Amino acid sequence: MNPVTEGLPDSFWGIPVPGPVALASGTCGFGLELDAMGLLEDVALVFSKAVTPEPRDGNAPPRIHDTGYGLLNSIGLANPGLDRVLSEVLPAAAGLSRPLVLNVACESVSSFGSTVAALEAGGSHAGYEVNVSCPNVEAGGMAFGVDPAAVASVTRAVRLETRRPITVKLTPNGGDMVSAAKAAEDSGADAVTVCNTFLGMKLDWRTGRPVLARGVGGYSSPALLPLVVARVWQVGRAVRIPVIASGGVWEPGDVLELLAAGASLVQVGTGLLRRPSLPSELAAGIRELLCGT
Amino acid sequence: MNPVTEGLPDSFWGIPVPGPVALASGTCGFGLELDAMGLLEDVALVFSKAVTPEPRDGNAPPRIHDTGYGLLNSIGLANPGLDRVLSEVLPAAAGLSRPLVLNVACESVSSFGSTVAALEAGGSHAGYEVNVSCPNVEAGGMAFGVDPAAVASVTRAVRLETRRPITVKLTPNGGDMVSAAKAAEDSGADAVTVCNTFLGMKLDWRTGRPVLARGVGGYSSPALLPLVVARVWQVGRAVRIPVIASGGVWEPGDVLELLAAGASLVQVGTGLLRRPSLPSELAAGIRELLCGT
Amino acid sequence: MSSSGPVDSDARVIACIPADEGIFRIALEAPRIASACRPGQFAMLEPSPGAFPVSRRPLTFSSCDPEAGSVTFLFDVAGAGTSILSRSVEGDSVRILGPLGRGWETAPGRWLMVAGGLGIAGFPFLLSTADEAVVMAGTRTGRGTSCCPPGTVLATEDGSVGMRGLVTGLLEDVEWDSFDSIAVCGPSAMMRAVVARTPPRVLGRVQVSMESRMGCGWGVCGGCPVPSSRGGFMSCCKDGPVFRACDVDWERIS
Amino acid sequence: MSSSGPVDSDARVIACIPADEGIFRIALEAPRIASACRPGQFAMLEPSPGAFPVSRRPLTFSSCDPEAGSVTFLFDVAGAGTSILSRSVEGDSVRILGPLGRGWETAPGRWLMVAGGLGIAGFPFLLSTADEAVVMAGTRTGRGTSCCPPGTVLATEDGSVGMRGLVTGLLEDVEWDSFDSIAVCGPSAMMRAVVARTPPRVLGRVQVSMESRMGCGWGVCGGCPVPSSRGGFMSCCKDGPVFRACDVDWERIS
Ligand SMILES: Cc1cc2nc3c(=O)[nH]c(=O)nc-3n(C[C@H](O)[C@H](O)[C@H](O)COP(=O)(O)OP(=O)(O)OC[C@H]3O[C@@H](n4cnc5c(N)ncnc54)[C@H](O)[C@@H]3O)c2cc1C
Ligand SMILES: Cc1cc2nc3c(=O)[nH]c(=O)nc-3n(C[C@H](O)[C@H](O)[C@H](O)COP(=O)(O)OP(=O)(O)OC[C@H]3O[C@@H](n4cnc5c(N)ncnc54)[C@H](O)[C@@H]3O)c2cc1C
Ligand SMILES: Cc1cc2nc3c(=O)[nH]c(=O)nc-3n(C[C@H](O)[C@H](O)[C@H](O)COP(=O)(O)O)c2cc1C
Ligand SMILES: Cc1cc2nc3c(=O)[nH]c(=O)nc-3n(C[C@H](O)[C@H](O)[C@H](O)COP(=O)(O)O)c2cc1C
Ligand code: FES
Ligand code: FES
Repeated sequence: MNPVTEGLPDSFWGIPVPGPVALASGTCGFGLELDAMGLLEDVALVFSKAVTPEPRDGNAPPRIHDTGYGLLNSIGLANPGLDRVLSEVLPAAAGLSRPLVLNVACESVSSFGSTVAALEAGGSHAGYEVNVSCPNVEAGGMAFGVDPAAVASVTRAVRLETRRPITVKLTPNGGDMVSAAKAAEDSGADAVTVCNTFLGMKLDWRTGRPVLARGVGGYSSPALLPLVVARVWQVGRAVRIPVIASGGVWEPGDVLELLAAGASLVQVGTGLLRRPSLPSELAAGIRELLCGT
Repeated sequence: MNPVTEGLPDSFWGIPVPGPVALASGTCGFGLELDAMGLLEDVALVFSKAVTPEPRDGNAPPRIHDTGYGLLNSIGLANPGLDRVLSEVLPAAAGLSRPLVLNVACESVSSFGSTVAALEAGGSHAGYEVNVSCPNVEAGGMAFGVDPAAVASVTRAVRLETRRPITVKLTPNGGDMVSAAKAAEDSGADAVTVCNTFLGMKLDWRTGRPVLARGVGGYSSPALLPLVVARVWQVGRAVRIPVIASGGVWEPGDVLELLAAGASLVQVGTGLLRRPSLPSELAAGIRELLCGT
Repeated sequence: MSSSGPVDSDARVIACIPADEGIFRIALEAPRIASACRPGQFAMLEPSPGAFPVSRRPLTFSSCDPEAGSVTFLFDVAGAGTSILSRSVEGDSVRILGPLGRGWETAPGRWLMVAGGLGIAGFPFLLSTADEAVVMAGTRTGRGTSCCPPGTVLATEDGSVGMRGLVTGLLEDVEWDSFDSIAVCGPSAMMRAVVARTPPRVLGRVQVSMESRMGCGWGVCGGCPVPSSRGGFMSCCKDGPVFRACDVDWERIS
Repeated sequence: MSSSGPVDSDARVIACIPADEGIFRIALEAPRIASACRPGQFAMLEPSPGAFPVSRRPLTFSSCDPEAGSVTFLFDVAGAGTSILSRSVEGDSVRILGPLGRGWETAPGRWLMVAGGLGIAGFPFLLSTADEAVVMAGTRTGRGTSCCPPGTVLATEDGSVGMRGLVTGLLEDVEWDSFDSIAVCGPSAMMRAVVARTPPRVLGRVQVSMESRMGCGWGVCGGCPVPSSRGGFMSCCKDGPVFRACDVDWERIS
């Protein structure tokens, strides 16, 4: 059975969606900019920039480097922090034309719990994306994601605080993603996001120094799509909860390939940074491709 | 200090080398084809196709797919096996104009030991590359590489059988590469190879089927260079033995970047498949780049 | 007319011609952008219809003709992206997102505009809105001089054109108080030097156009931090690229 | 002259012209290759001077002029690589590695050559070395007919040219024993069907040119297995692409 030619999903987590394309965390803010441009129409869900308990300035610049074949980023979860998200951002996002999923990143298990508990008061968001895979921070981030036991603890801590659906965003940078996905499923996750950026680095050989201030960064590129397809495929056969694909999507066929690999929803990140109109272009392209079958 | 502008290495493991470029395992056979074309001149070392205890037919076709941005392979360690390597290949390779390092892949720790013991009788090869990172086999391969304890056992087993230098070829597909590298170092390795192909997959969404017969494969691409640079950098700071970089090299600057990241030798694989003359082109390009500094 | 947020569209290349050694001027047909953009704002141009390079390149509007529906940019061939752009020919299509960011706070009165290198690119547009202005520009070798508006006071490091020395040398005789607004655009080190030389009493009139690598240009990636004098960072693409000089923490500018 | 291993070099494009709908003929200046290549051998062509696509594409020599130092290829635009190749123009440079592989075992006497689709591409070269030959070709719609050597007996699935039906239909009246050598080239399923229809007594005279994805083309990657009737695999690029039909395990050909 081929899920793709059988028809595209029209809902996710019980939420009606116009198609399978969602916006990846950290590449769309809280959706407000795109909504102002009228570009959320074809978007399934908006995954917010990571929210952390405290405000974070982020890493020292330079934080972005385009290697030509891909983007290295070292943002470091820059965000206004829980309080201002509650007082300023969520009220502003209340009128968003598509549902918002809050991406949450913390440095300890208990802080994951308390941050989500605080956000529960906040508004009408559709759910949470538990970020245990950020490659750009010293504490937390992918240090959790590489360890299935830590993934389980974090997932349970969040699960205890909310009845909204949660997805756990896994890391490709070590450990065993299939075990981590199963740990998330067993601990009450409603989906897993596969995956986050790949650890990468560029050095200037003339100086011997990294181009990003922090040295390593998270790397994304359309050339990484096969790595994401493999991981979605492997995780998809190991869990029964939906898989949200994240990584390498550039063209309509990429979305269909990830769906065929087992994804229920497909995020776009780096491609969106380049083309805010990408979700609409993908929606149109997908319609065209499927007409031809 | 920048190793690159200080001058390139002129020896490795005590072997004089014309430059830092070596040939990656599985992309140059045993060096005979290139030698016949007169193209080994600028090559530091030839890393052979994996040798396994028994002959292996390899995986079912298709085994190769060019995604456009990279190559997926699922060769499955096809090789004539230990006996014929000893009786036919090594004698033929005795006259090779550059030193040969034998890449060895086995399914158990003891078999690694006995295979190397048998090869010790074989010839004039310069050393071994212990392959614990093949993504294209069910048993052995990267199943060892993701587990530092298994890496240690395999390394010790090989170390016991030979005084020739050995490098352990690590996997980027799970586990913790830095711990694996330390395990190899502590168990007597003379270098580590960072790394092997990345697990990847391509599906045809129209049929829902993978394009490779085995489903997943090993993915290589010049767009993966930043992933390899990051891993060379991290491993290089954690071990004192030399790091042999393997992955993503296409242009002269790529070689210098990997040296700047901490590599002592740089393998070319997929780029070599495309251009058998790549090592000479890189050597010329490197000379040109360094003249300009 | 009121500006209504950036527009992402394919624009026809009207012309792309060398303006000086390694410098190109590209004119694009982009009516909606032309009628909305303000001096100091910028656009993100996609250097290739293929996938690579993966991100767009920010360029400041150099001039704008709302009637003709066209905008122009002046750019250095700095690397892969601008090199692809420079090979555009009439009739090609270039994807462009704009106008983006906050431009110069335009104000009546007399302007001093100080440029370093291709920081001059945006001044023709700003000049077109100014009552009266003095323009000063410094370059290393005189490359780019031909892109400066007529009457620009010049300095070159090699002395080939104008005064020998840095652009800050030109500022020594400036009657600061005669200017109502001061606009500075160029490499960070040059802007820091200019700001350092400005008498504190006029610092409030100084605006600077900051540069940063940009991942998106439309305010969502967090890739373009500019250190704020109040601590933390501002976003170059959304809070800037033009800032009041006193809002920038120059100590944290490398 | 003796063949001395493959040569990797940049070849000048003499011409690249459409030969039929979606089919191109490219002529390259490659003197060393032209003087060494044999019918049935192939070359690996690099579709782009950039990094992508990452591997070369195999094409069979369609003709060869050692005096002029040129070789030609006939190819279908099948995907990205051949599409890039098809946009080559006179004077471009294409990197080419060849000659590669084992060609047809040429022998005196009468040949039967059976092609499916663009399997016809290499037959002009083989014909030029044959004393006497009958050529048969089958296509789906007649596309490619204009690439067939004069006198080719044709079959089309839609009946637009020649006999309606598959090329195997043409074989029904063949006097098998009148041929000393039989060459078959086309899609695997077509070759299997032809081999299945060949009377066992002449099977030893049948050679087939196999297709496989190729990672390198020069024998080192293990990416081009052809199932052997003795078990295991042969390598398409080194042991082939031309094989004796009885050396191939047709049951394991998909
Ligand atoms: C708001 C803004 C407006 C700009 N306006 C103009 C303009 O009008 N004319 C013009 O010539 N240039 C302008 N620039 C700079 C221009 O964006 C860069 O030169 C361009 O992005 C380089 O791209 P590339 O692919 O050619 O070079 P790359 O290969 O990406 O880089 C070449 C060199 O430029 C540096 N660089 C890359 N991106 C930037 C960047 N965003 N800012 C500063 N340095 C960078 C790199 O470190 C490298 O040393 C502007 C930058 C900003 C942020
Ligand atoms: C020894 C040999 C000689 C050949 N000679 C000719 C020739 O003279 N003329 C000609 O038109 N074609 C020939 N081919 C086939 C040709 O190599 C492929 O059509 C070409 O590689 C496709 O490349 P692409 O990038 O355009 O298409 P891709 O995008 O790579 O693929 C398009 C389609 O072609 C299939 N394909 C890709 N590579 C191969 C391959 N190596 N063999 C079979 N199918 C493939 C893919 O599965 C896909 O369905 C030959 C193949 C071999 C092995
Ligand atoms: C600039 C940038 C910032 C990102 N910030 C976050 C973040 O805050 N939280 C998170 O979970 N992922 C973050 N990501 C990862 C993306 O959400 C996405 O998983 C990844 O980029 C792969 O998708 P892509 O290939 O489509 O970009 C970020 C990615 C980029 C490029
Ligand atoms: C076709 C192919 C076959 C390979 N076979 C082997 C192998 O037998 N043993 C091994 O250790 N690595 C093998 N590799 C991995 C390469 O040696 C190399 O580590 C990897 O391809 C990354 O380098 P590259 O990006 O330059 O190709 C193979 C790679 C390819 C592409
Ligand atoms: S460039 Fe993305 S936020 Fe400014
Ligand atoms: S294509 Fe590489 S061995 Fe045949």
